[in-house]
Amino acid sequence: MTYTASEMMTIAAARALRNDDVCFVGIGLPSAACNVARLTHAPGVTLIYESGAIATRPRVLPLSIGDGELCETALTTVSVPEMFRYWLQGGRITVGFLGGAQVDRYGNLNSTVIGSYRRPTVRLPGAGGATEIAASCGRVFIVMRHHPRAFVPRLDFVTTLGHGPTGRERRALGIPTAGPVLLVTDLCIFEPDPETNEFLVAAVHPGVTCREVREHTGWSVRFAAEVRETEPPAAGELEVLRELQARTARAHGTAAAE
Amino acid sequence: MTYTASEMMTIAAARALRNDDVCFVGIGLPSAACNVARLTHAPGVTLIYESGAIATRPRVLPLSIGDGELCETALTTVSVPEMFRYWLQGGRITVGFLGGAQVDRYGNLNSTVIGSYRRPTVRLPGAGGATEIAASCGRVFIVMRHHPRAFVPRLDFVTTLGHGPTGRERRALGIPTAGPVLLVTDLCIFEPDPETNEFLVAAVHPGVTCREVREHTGWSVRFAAEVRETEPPAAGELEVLRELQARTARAHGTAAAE
Amino acid sequence: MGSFRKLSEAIASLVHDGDSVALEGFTHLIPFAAGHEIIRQRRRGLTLIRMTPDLLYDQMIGAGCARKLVFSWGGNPGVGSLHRFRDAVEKQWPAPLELEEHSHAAMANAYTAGAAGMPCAIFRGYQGVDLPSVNSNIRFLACPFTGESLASVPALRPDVAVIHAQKADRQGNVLLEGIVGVQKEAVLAARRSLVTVEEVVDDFGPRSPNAVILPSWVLTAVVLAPGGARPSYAQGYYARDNSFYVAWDAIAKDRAGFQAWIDEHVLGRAELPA
Amino acid sequence: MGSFRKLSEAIASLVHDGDSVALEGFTHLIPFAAGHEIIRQRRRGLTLIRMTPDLLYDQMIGAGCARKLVFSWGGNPGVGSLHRFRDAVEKQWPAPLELEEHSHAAMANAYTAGAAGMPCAIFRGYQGVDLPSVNSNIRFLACPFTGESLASVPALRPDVAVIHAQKADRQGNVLLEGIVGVQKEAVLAARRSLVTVEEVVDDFGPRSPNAVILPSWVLTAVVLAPGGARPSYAQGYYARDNSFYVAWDAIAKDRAGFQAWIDEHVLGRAELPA
Repeated sequence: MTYTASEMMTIAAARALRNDDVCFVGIGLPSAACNVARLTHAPGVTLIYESGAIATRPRVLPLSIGDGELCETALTTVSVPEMFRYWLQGGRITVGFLGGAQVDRYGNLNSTVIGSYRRPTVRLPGAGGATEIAASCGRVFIVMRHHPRAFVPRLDFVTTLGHGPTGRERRALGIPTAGPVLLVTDLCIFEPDPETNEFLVAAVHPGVTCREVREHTGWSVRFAAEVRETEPPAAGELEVLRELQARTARAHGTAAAE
Repeated sequence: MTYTASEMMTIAAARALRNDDVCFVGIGLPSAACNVARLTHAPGVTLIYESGAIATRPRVLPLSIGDGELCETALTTVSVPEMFRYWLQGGRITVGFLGGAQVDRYGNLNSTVIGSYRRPTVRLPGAGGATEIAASCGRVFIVMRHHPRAFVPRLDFVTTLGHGPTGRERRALGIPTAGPVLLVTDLCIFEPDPETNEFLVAAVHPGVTCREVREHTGWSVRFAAEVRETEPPAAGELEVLRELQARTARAHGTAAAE
Repeated sequence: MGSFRKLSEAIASLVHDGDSVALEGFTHLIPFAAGHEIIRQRRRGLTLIRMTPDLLYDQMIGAGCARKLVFSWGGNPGVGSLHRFRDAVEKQWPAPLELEEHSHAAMANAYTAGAAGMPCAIFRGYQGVDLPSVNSNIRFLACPFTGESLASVPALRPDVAVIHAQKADRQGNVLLEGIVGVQKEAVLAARRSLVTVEEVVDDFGPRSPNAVILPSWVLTAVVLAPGGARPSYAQGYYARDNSFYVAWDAIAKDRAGFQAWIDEHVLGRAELPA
Repeated sequence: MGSFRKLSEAIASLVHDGDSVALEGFTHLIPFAAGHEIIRQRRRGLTLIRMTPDLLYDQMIGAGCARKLVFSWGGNPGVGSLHRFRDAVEKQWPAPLELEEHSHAAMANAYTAGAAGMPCAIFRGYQGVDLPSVNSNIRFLACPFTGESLASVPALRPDVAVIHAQKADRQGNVLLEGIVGVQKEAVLAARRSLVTVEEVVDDFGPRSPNAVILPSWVLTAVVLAPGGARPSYAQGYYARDNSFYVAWDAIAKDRAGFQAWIDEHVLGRAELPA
């Protein structure tokens, strides 16, 4: 079965979820990945959206983090302050999915501005829940399209702390959670070096060369001692993802999360 | 119509409530007074119990502040943390009713211990909601049976701040609410001197002498320039109170709040 | 005591030039009808407060109502940029827009503190990031028991909170349910409040004893405004118009297109009939 | 993940000598059955935490389970004293009882802080009163924005929280409603938690989208214990046995009467049949 790079990325992210994970789900690709996981190998995974929906089981992918579908299929829905206080800060979420406009080699993220804060070239949406998701979730998965303008040696603005500008700041601050443990792109999978916390390429997707990865990364990318090839999407995985997107398209008139 | 000193006390307290008051109601006499007010001159009064019941309209007096009757007849019921944070501390309550084992001339209250804190002669229940009720409600009504051991020159323990040990501390602390503006007993009604905040006898109940008030007060009690006689309970007031208590007795097998 | 009014009268008496205004709603129950009336009444110099300024604030900013924005995420959910917000920040059109920028956790805690009558909130956050260096309303203090450094932000106390809800009863009590966001906190934190509702019922009838209800005496005004949350949604009444959210991207992309849309769909219309 | 167990097994595995234990319930849904099982298993040296220690804690203190009490109001609601609590404090019988005493507002905030993973809570309270002079867990700090002095207490983080609720579903999720007190906060603040329920249903069915539900994965154990809140009550199941609260005054007044009651009604009985 043929598949797109986007499908590979979504499925690779989905696979990283465990059956007993409790995920804080963002919109778009993370939402697709989490729901694919739930509909394949991890039926017990608990999905939580920052709008307050707890243990939700949407039949289609939401366009926003607060679509009615989320509340209708949730175990219960709490207020937003309760979500951030009792559930996120309370340490009950095992995985947070994040993305951004820029990521660096230590998993720090920028979703605030391109250029200077006071005079930005591009004003981005801002932090949203990301700052505290990165601090409070047990581990953080980053999912982003691979592009040299997004994979940068130095962020224009640190919206969200990964392992810190030199890879050591998170630990020094005494933050007890693991931080970014995975970075999935449409080309490859990064995992942090256990010593330095630098993201190393751990696996490349089928048909992708190390050179392509290098060319798409704005920093001088390093590879793990043994680089695996990502297992290609199984027919079952692709089917589940495509059916989810087709249901979503019928419901919204848009794919919502390719 | 004849009436008891307790009935006079309850009805005098009930009269102090206004139709637009929002009352934080304690158990026993305050509960009776608030519900009499609601069933007579103040049908619009809003009753709030610290258990979380908002705008409740119990048909019988609750034995505890958390009886099912309160929740069943409430507009809604919130959690106890929400009650203390958003509703009490949030400044939405106009009147708090308090009592205690000891009161002094400035309306400070003790409901913690008789004797020393570490080696008490009598261990009382403690603060409960009183400390913050006294600080956060617009004004405080104190209702207590008149007895020299309860109306003392100096408290064994300050559980709840009235106007402070010398009548000036509340103001000095910058607490913006009025504090105790009324002290109703089975003998008389006290109101604070606007200058010194000392409780002066403003009215004596019918048939009570100033000498009796003096003998029942542990401090050298002072009287207002003109001491009124309390209007005796009207037939309608007595009827409402007695019907409420009869309904309560039938429901609980006890008067709950005479 | 919340009293029933016409929308135009309620906005005229509650929202003044220069006020700080929170029109809240977390994707669900966004008070579009009330926001459009603010645009029609040409309020100026507002400080707009909201966790997720979306299309409504994009419209209000583009229409020139705002002087300042207090926010934590300014995008079109699931779609992309808010072009009017970006134009104001990047090019000062139609006017410069001062920003006070937070994270969601900070805003949620700040509303909670406002509702609870506190001067500030504390939480665990803002560690190792750049927002504290561009926002002097983010400070740190030490836990008096453990010494841990905790983030603190001032309580939000808007002059006016505006929300949309499902139902009011004849007494002016208001019930909302579903994704309730920070609306209760915004109303309780504000000096004045306005709630638009889908319908007015005699009585809420059988319901959860713990239903989210705002008593009439914490509200300033209640307005019947069926459909008042469109193109967002009201659970139990109508669904989110996702296609409009997608279409907004093109409408708002350039100034002329935006102006034409506002002229036709907001300024050229009277308030929704009650 | 909460799993269904027998009450005796759940208490045996969750509650150990010396633990800090919060059996919460604000008049409603007090977990008497679970507390009685703790007495039967003769736990010792417990730190009992509760806003309103009422009859259940009077029984546990009189039975010798407690070393310390963290509380804010220790009376028999609407009746008077808790004689076993008083005997322990006034005469050290059956053992001395260390007190950590707070106001309701402080306890409620401390549970909230525990649920929210914070080291402490801040609130406006304890001004001009004597409790801070006898409790070193009450401190004051300055608001970093206004300088106002605010009260602070450490978060409550019990080793075990025990509550009673109306329903569990087959997955072990728990629903409670009515006067919900601080039970949700107590469970979320605790390291381990035990919930006894009136009934187990296949599915909660139609309900408020904002119902108070604790998901199975925040609970350690769920136990079917119909009537497990008696003589307190379970809204929708049975009413408060007010006459027992009144009768308790005489039962607990002297040590012998209390002992006889505990022997007959607690120690002499097996757990409620499930």
